[in-house]
Amino acid sequence: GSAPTGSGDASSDAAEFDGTLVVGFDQEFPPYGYVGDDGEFTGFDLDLAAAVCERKGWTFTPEPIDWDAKDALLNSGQITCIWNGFTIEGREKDYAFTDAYMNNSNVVVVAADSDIKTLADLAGKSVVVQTDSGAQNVLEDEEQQAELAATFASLETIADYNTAFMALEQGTYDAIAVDEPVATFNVTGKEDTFRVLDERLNSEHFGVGFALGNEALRDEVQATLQELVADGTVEATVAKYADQGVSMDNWCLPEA
Amino acid sequence: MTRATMRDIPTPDVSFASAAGLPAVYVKGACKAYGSKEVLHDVSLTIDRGEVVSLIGPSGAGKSTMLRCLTLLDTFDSGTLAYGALQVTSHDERGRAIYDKRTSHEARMRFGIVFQSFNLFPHYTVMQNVCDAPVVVQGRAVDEVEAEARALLARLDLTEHADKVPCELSGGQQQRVAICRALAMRPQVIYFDEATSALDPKLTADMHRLIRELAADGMAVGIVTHEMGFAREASDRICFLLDGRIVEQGTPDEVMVSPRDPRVRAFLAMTED
Amino acid sequence: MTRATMRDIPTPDVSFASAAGLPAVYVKGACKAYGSKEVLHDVSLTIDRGEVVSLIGPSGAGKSTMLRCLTLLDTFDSGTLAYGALQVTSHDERGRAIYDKRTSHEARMRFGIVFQSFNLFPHYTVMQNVCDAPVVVQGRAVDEVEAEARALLARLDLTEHADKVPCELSGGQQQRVAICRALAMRPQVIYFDEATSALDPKLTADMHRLIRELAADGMAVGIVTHEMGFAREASDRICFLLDGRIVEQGTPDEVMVSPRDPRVRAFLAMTED
Amino acid sequence: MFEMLVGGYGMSLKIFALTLLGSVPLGIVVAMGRLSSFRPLRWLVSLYISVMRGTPLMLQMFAVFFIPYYAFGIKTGPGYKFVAVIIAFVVNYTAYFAEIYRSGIQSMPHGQYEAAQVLGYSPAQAFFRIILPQVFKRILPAMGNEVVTLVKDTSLAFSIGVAEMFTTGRALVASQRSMVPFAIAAAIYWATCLVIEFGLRRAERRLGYYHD
Amino acid sequence: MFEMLVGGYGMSLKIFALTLLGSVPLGIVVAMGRLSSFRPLRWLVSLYISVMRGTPLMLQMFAVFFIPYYAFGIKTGPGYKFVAVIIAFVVNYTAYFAEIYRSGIQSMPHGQYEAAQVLGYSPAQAFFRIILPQVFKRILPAMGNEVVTLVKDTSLAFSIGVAEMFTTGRALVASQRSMVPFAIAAAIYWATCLVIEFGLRRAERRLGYYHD
Ligand SMILES: Nc1ncnc2c1ncn2[C@@H]1O[C@H](COP(=O)(O)OP(=O)(O)OP(=O)(O)O)[C@@H](O)[C@H]1O
Ligand SMILES: Nc1ncnc2c1ncn2[C@@H]1O[C@H](COP(=O)(O)OP(=O)(O)OP(=O)(O)O)[C@@H](O)[C@H]1O
Ligand SMILES: [Mg+2]
Ligand SMILES: [Mg+2]
Repeated sequence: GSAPTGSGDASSDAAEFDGTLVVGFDQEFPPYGYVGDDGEFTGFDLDLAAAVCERKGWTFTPEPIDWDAKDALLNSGQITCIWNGFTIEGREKDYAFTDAYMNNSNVVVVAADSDIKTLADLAGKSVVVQTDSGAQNVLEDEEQQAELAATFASLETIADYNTAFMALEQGTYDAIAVDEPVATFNVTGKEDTFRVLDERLNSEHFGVGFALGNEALRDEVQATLQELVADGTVEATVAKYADQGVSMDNWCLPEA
Repeated sequence: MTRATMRDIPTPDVSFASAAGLPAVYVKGACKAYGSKEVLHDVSLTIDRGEVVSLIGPSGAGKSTMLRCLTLLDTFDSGTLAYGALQVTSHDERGRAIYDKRTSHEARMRFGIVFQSFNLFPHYTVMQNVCDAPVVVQGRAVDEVEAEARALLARLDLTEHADKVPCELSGGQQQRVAICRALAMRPQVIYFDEATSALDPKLTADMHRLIRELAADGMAVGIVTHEMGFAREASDRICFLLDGRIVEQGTPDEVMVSPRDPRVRAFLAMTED
Repeated sequence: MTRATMRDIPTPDVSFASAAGLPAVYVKGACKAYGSKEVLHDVSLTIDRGEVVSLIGPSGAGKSTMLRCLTLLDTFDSGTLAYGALQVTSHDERGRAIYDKRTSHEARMRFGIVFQSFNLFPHYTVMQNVCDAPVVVQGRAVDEVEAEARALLARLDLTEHADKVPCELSGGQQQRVAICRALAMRPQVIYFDEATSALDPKLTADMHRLIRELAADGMAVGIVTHEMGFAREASDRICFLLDGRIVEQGTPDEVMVSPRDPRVRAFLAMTED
Repeated sequence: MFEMLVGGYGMSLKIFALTLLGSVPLGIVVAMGRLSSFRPLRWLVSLYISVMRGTPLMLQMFAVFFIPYYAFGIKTGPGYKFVAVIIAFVVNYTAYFAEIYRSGIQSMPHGQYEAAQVLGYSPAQAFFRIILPQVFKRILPAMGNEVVTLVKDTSLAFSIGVAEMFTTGRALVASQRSMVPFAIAAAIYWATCLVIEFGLRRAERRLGYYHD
Repeated sequence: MFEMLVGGYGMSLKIFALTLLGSVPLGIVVAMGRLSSFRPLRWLVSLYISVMRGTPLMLQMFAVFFIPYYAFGIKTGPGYKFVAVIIAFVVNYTAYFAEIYRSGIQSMPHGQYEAAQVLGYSPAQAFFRIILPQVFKRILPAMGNEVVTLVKDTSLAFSIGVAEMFTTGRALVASQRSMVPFAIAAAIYWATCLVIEFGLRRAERRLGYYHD
């Protein structure tokens, strides 16, 4: 192999693409990537990735990763891309992203019996986000909701959403700021425990992230994805995950 | 000095006897086995106040085991043990000896022992080895205990070693510290396992004098030794233990000069060899 | 049996001397201090093949320290040590003793020691304690070593204990196992620290006979003991150590009956006490 | 970046210190229970040690954190997080320390117990004056293992949302897309451990005045 | 769900077994280096132990996994993940075991070394025949601590993408929105530890034939 002298030189990696698309994803992130009841990796994004591979004749390898190691893995070529409800905003300069394929928004979840009705009601309350999540970025970004976050009693972080929702229920926190699909996934069936505020924190977009310098492969994937829109594969996949909060309304990648 | 043969010692009756007439140590019919090996077999023994009794006999006869049981480090399987009016053992219906905690602790306040391997506390200085138990266990005043300890150390020629730890001492020095440690508890009975094994003749002579003085003060002394000369000089009475039985008992002269048991005679003949 | 006074012993010349005429153990001008305390001061000593030398003296005189240095468990600060033709120490320009590994190991094959505290290996049976080193260190055949060990154990009356571990043995039994362990190495020199401290008169007599036999076979024997009687009976020569110096040396009768040094006389007077 | 890590470090240290404060002495009590001659107690303590060592600290923390509410319906306020961390850590580390004490206690020569017993020391007195001081000398290196592990285990507190240094480091790694914050975190951990090692080594040296 | 966990358990066990196999004997070597009379060696080994214990195993794993590429440009294949896990685990655990051995070795009475030395055992022979067997008896409970910690530390392997039981458990918790998979994972861990404890207890009993 050749030594990388910097990310700019990584274009050589693209030349080495050997027909195996290794998709890095966080397996604790339903509905985009998670472990299905049959024990197989499943999820909306993984299904899309599999469909792309099928169309291109590539081998599809889903690779669950520790989120802490994602950059090191991507840059060293251990994974080809990150495809996992991966928010573009704020990361534009760090990855070679496809065009956005999905609109997303961050929402606030509170206990069903909470007196919090609007974002303004969050003043003086404790709010929790997952570390390095889109919601955290939004609340810490001066150009987005940092002003709102300043009114909170505290903005805390936690390792995983399951714990966050359990802790919300027992009163440790007053609210969780979270991706809409994740909120839907966790609130579905527990509507008498949790409630999603109508007001949203922001709107953002998901894309597939490649290592900088790997633009050629990115373009190929994007083009294929657009073909999948055209032939209806995307719509079918959306339908499959409809009850988990995925909707065609949010799809934003046009046909070629 | 009172001396008594086994036959005419009454079982101490704790309920109303005054302690005055009772032997300091009283053992009757003691048995002890390790697994199937019977180490002590129906051993009876008394030591009166002011009396020095030596236990002699061949290696493996059970002398150390006897001392371990007397000092409650081990238990007799059956038999009676009493310190003065304090009856240490009771018995279940099958005649097995039962020990209870409270009584055992009381008994421990009455005796001390100098171990064959000394067993000094290695992390304590000589002074701490001697003073700790009297202060902590008996709750005596530190000043008083230290003064007494200093006197004891001086007596056994250890003054200059008071602040050393045991690993800096020679064998004889360690043994003497162990003696001081036992005496600092002011016991009524003191036992020695191999009393003078690490002591030179001068110190042995000192020990002899010391034991005599202790006895004169009314202490009962029990000695296990292989040095026949020492046993003979120092004791009022000698018990000869053989294969877990006391086969001969009497004054040093009776046992050493004219033993009745032929095995004792054979054993002692070796000494002159 | 050869006996030599300090004056006329030549420094062994390793380069071309045959080992035949040299003493088995040769020490000259040995000094040793612990911190500022000088424990051995200019000590010279030889033990010839077939000779039994006892080192006696008061507690703390430095006897055990001397044995520790002789057995290379500790080092002399200065002075010369040689085993036969094997010169163990060399010296730096300031006269301090230097030991090297190879020579030390060779020397260790020539001597054995019975420790005052025995130091048996607790996880080995008696048999293993005795046989392990000859097999592992000397590379001798297991069968041969075991046969020899059995004979030694029988000799010291330990046959029935061959498969016990040390914590199941009495003090005297342990000491005898330690003796067997040392002898199984077939050393040219054997040292005893408190040779008979845990042995009864019969065993002491046995020991005496054993030591005599070993000497007759040409072994050199060095003994530290407090039992003057034993020293007198068993030794060819006695060295009296006092405050780290050999103050008197000669046949047992010379040292014990008519010592020249008044301090020795005073010390020995105690024995008869 | 460095200041942010040092900020989280305060919490790491707090968890570390409180855990040690609780578990080092409690471990002694538990070790004594483990060695008790009273069978049911010994059995119970064995079970406790087994469960504590046998299941992940993270899950024990979850249990302490969630059980009051999910099992008993008690609403625990936001302050309970930290309390839960400390409880779980102390209860967990006590088990580990107890086993180390036990290894030390069982390696003491019999003669020491016998001497203490004959001198009339109560079992507790003998233990605290004669045995324990000697045990400490013997177990210091093994204790070092647990103490140093604890330094790093503080990062587990984040599972229930108590953010400490490593969490901060993790967030920085994500936002900076570089492993450097991890390296700094590791350096801070190491520095902490060096201080601990220094202390342990001094203690070892101070206890070196005797041997047996 | 249970089968999925058991599936991951195979990997956990593999990591566990290979780590023990490497670090238990290597720990002896390192402990001997730590106690060597040759200063530079002692110093080097101390440094090694300090770094290994002082920094998180997770980061050590990152280092082993990524350094071949980032420092030397060597493209490591997919098989390297597992190798990196094992290397990091062995190197890390060796340090812990070494310190436990040291605590045992230093607690041996001087007389044992002296007896062995006089009998002419080489330091290595004395160590392996006389000291080590006795040390093992003394350190078993403390060894138990590390072995049992290792069982659970296997879950760290996921940091570089080696999925084992706990990772599976975590994924299941997320997808099923329930703590039950964690409880099952904990039970499996505990069962493993019970087996280990049983083994250790038998070993302790077998070594109980003597005391000193
Ligand atoms: N724990 C034990 N298990 C089995 N046998 C034992 C145990 N302790 C002692 N023995 C045996 O009991 C017998 C008596 O031992 P004891 O130590 O009382 O002898 P002793 O008279 O003190 O001998 P010595 O003069 O050699 O010290 C010995 O044969 C010994 O082997
Ligand atoms: N490690 C040490 N540190 C300091 N002093 C020591 C050390 N070892 C021994 N000594 C001192 O050296 C002196 C000689 O000790 P040694 O053990 O050689 O005496 P010994 O002649 O064998 O006496 P004993 O007959 O009592 O066994 C003693 O005064 C002792 O206190
Ligand atoms: Mg005995
Ligand atoms: Mg001595």
